[in-house]
Amino acid sequence: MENLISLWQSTGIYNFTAGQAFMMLVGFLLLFLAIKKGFEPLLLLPIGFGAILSNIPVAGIAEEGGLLYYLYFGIKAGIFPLLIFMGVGAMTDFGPMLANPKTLLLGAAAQFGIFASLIGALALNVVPGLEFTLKDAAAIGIIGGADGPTAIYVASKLSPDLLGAIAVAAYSYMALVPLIQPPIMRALTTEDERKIEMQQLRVVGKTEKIVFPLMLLFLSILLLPSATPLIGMFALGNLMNACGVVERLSQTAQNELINIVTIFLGLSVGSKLSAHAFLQMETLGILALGAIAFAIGTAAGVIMAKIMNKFSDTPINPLIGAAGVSAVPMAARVANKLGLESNPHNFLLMHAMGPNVAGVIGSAVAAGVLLSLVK
Amino acid sequence: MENLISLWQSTGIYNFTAGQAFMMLVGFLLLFLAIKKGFEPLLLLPIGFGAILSNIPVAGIAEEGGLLYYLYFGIKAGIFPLLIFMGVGAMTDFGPMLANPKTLLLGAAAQFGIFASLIGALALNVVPGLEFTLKDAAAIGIIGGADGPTAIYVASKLSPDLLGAIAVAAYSYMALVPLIQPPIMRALTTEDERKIEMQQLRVVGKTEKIVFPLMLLFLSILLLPSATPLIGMFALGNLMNACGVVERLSQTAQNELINIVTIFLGLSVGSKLSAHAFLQMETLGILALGAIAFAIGTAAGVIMAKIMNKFSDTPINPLIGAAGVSAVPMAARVANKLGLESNPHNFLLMHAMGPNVAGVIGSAVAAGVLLSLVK
Amino acid sequence: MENLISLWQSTGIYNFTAGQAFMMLVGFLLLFLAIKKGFEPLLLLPIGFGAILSNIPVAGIAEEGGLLYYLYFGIKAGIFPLLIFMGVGAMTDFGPMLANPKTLLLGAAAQFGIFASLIGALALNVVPGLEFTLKDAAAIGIIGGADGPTAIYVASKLSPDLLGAIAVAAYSYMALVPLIQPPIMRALTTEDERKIEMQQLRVVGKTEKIVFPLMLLFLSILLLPSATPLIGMFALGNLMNACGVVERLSQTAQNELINIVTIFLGLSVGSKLSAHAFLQMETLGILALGAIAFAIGTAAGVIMAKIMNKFSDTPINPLIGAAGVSAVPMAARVANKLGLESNPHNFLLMHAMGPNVAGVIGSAVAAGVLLSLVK
Amino acid sequence: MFVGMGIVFLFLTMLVIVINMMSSLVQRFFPEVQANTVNVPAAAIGTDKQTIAAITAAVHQYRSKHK
Amino acid sequence: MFVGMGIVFLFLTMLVIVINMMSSLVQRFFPEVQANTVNVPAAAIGTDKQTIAAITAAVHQYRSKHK
Amino acid sequence: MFVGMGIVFLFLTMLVIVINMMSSLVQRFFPEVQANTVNVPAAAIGTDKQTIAAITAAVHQYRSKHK
Ligand code: NA
Ligand code: NA
Ligand code: NA
Repeated sequence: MENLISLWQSTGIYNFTAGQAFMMLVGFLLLFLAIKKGFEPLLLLPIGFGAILSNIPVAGIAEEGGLLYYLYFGIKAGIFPLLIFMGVGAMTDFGPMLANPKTLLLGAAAQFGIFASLIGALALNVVPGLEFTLKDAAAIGIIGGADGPTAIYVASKLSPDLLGAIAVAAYSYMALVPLIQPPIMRALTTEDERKIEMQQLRVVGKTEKIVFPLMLLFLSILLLPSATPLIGMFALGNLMNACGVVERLSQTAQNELINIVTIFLGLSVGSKLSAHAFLQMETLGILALGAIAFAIGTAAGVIMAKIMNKFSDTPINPLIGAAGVSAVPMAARVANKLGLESNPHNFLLMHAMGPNVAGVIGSAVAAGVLLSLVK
Repeated sequence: MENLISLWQSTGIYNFTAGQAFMMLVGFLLLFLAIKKGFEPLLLLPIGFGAILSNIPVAGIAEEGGLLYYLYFGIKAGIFPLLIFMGVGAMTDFGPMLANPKTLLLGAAAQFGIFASLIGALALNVVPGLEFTLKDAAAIGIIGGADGPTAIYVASKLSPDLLGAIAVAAYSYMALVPLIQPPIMRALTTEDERKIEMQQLRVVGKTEKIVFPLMLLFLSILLLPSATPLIGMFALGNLMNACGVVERLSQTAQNELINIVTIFLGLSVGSKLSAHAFLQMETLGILALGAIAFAIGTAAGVIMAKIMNKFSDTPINPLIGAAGVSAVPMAARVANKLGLESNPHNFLLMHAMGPNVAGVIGSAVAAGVLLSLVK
Repeated sequence: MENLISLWQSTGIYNFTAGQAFMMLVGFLLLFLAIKKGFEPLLLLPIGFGAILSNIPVAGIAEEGGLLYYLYFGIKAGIFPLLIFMGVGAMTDFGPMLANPKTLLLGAAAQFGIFASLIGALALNVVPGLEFTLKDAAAIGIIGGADGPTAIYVASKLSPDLLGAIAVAAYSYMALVPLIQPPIMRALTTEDERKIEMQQLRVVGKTEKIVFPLMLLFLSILLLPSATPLIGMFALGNLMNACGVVERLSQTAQNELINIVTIFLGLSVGSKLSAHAFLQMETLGILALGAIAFAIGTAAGVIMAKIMNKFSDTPINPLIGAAGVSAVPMAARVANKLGLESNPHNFLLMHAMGPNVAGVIGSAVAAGVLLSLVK
Repeated sequence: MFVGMGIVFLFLTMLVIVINMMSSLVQRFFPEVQANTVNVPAAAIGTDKQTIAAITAAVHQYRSKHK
Repeated sequence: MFVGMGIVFLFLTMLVIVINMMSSLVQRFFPEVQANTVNVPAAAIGTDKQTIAAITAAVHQYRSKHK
Repeated sequence: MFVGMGIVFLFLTMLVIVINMMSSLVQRFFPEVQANTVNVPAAAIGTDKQTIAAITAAVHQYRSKHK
């Protein structure tokens, strides 16, 4: 009998707290979004599952000695996001950007969302119950970079407690790019602007593609060493792919290695979705600021493209400015879709890939700025 | 001259102990069984090799600073068996079980071997020279689960000293399923029973396959949180495969990741095959109890199937009960083979896959019970 | 304003030391050699990149908490070189060597370079400014083994400070084999000797290929336990491939696993290319001794082959002796090329593969001798 | 220790029940145009389509490896 | 915090400048016989070559898996 | 340090001896119907079989990726 009571006391039903139950619902919601809605499933499925596992009472999967506790070390040490960034680098083709380098400025403009939401987070401190330190605000701002590994890397360094909410916001909004961006893009452009066709891009040679990642790394070493872990691993992956002499390493970096690390990273991020850290007013603030950051970044990119179109000798369709937020390749596809709507012969995809990959560099640079100024 | 003496004193010949030599023979025996007899070679080859490496005098490969010492951490922390379980989950198709859910009861019955051998281990304490604690007994019992990663996970938590012997027993008997099971199955069934043809299974849809792993996890959270590390990782792998939206993660989990971890796990298990831990009376007890557990599990499965056949409105061939021990897919094939012997038109394979995968769940549940009650 | 000054003080330009700048140049030089000259790109590209990353001021990528700091643990613990050795073992076909076992003696002779340069390193201590301990000398000597993972393993155990220079020297000279070896081979052989055609090799059966790695390991256990970590992992990989029953493990060991570890190993080796350790007179000594070791090893192999040709009943072309330094398969190809120059019908490739793989065993044995005598 | 075996049975019996509930719910509310379409073509569709699929796959793979 | 945005712009503007310099240097001193040759064959070369490539790749893979 | 070189030679010489013993033992007691059968078909078997193998492999792979 005593045995049965002790058994009953070891069940999940007996030990559940309301917070854990709620966080499991959050986990199930993420799984639903990943599987049924196709929201960034590669990340949100493991994150959602990690949220469920880490909120199981008694089991202690995210506590010392549990699997997620050990996996989380890969985030705490910055290893997982950097390895993913290496793989992303290996998958990235800088050709369209090198063919039209001024699109880099669009990738810069779109980072405006990062700094706007940073200031927004600090401003939110006037709301009672919200308390963001400068570090928190910087970590929240990086959501506007629309780049998952960068957001996780920065959050793990500056504000590990908010990591779960920040990562979820970043990936969710990346998945929502096809819903968030079009209204903003339409509001800021005229039909005539959306119809603008752009000149075909020149073919970029292999040598330029090999030199570029090294040049990018070199510039970042000179000006912004705090960005070099991110930019360095990105450049390494990109160089491995571009140079053509280490094909097997490049293939492994962009397939098996990134897959393994993605599973581990997702689960560990999910393990930060604990009731104690997530069920705070702060989380609502983060979700709101993240959406604002995306919107501002999109707007800044489009406006910058309009300005550039004024002064450029070759036409620039303002729609491609929205791709500067990164969210590769979703944002570029959105730009392409809106272009086709206004002009069925207007294929903007390759033109939008320039600002799109520039946005990845832009947010890594912004991450470096934050890591260097905020500490 | 002194130099030569010191050299001679550093050779293996000079430093060999009888125990090390014997354990190397055990290692060679495992290699022989793996390579020539085809006994679970994926595990027994690395285990056998690990046994040899860890018993080399002077080299200290399994001692602090040696490779196997570091790899063993993956077992001590439970990481390796859980990752393997994730991969196994990704490889498992629950279709046949979902089409005929009552076969789950066969997977439950076959776990009887676990508890029988647990009690057997405690009873063996009357034999002088044998001394099994309750933890040891539970770890030994899990051999009857016929599931490698589960056995290793439980043994690493409850009785790390016996880990080597338990893992070897578990995998060896899994390889011996085609020898151990048929006589028991024949003894407990009549020719007519073996001839029973079963109704064709309905096709199970994708939605059910997606919902099932989540439901399984949820039930285990409510009732048996101590089983959730095992069942959770299994469900994660299964969900990744079933949902279809993270195909690249699922492929990596069931190929490269599980292969890498299998090599590491095998070597580390082998490193626990030290003379000091293995050359004990206890090991003979473990081997004997393991065989008994398999036999009892098989018998319980068959008897349960006979009972169900009595009360079921659709016919159930008692042979498929034996598949409930798990040992996927070997035990299902054995059932199929015996069915064909009695009736050349009787293809039981898919029907036996139901209890077979149910047996995996059954032993994970039993593992949770043991981890929760015995501590 | 103060903000701007602090920003300026956080740039790389402000913080660069001359040493760091120079080491980055070394890193770029390695990248250039890897990409443009095709010098062992799989290793030299990550090593060169690691050198750049670890010499970035402020960023601290190779200091505590940085990525390369964590990755380096895999070298310090000996894990990475041993896993690579396992993969190399899985890729190695011992058929040609087993068909003509006396070519093993060529693999032995070529290790003469190791011991010659060890003594050379000790002799160099008379030069003011150079100070090599016995451990340093042994670690330098192993460059002559022409085997990357062996050199890294030995250097990490005996002389971690020199690891960067030793690894760079080893891989560079391996890449230079087609330049270093031919003049020595021509000088030591007559035109008639180079024309010698060798008898076709018998086909070696599967059983012999399975037994061989075990026999090799066993001999090494008996005589030289200190070599068993290297030889053991090599034998494990080779056995996995030869036995044919664990194909998926073998494939993973020689593809994804070795690729992942190669990236990590290269980066971590590069992190040892710090100004403080590399910009020493010792490095020049190491580079000089490495070249000498290769030259002496080549010469010893050729001379041994000439001697054997005298006493053998079947003809032996002295050119294949040069392949005994290992540097698989480059050295064997060089022997083949020189043979074809003198006699267009003289295909030495398979004959040279015997001493070539024997050279790998030879240097692992030599490594065991060094690790056992020097401590 | 029969309590242990009891829990295993209890757990799997409950699983049987919830699976049955789940399956009937899913089949009523989310019926699928079944997996047939996925499994059949192997045998049913003519060789031409298979050959094309084969060549497509092979060409695709060939390129992705040798680009 | 506008200094942050300023640095991002400064950095990427400098990157534009050095890319332009780099591209013109590379195109002048290391002109390439262009990637066309790499990208075109997919569409341009006749089916026969593709089929051969497909079969070669498939045979190769088949063997490497079933040896 | 000539002792080091001595050990290397000693070790590899012993290896030569045991290999020779092993090979003759294996060839006497475990003779094999040789690897020929494994290596030849590439060249010897007609194109038809190769094509079939190719298509089988490709179809198999295509399905396993697109199921
Ligand atoms: Na961005
Ligand atoms: Na079982
Ligand atoms: Na060598």
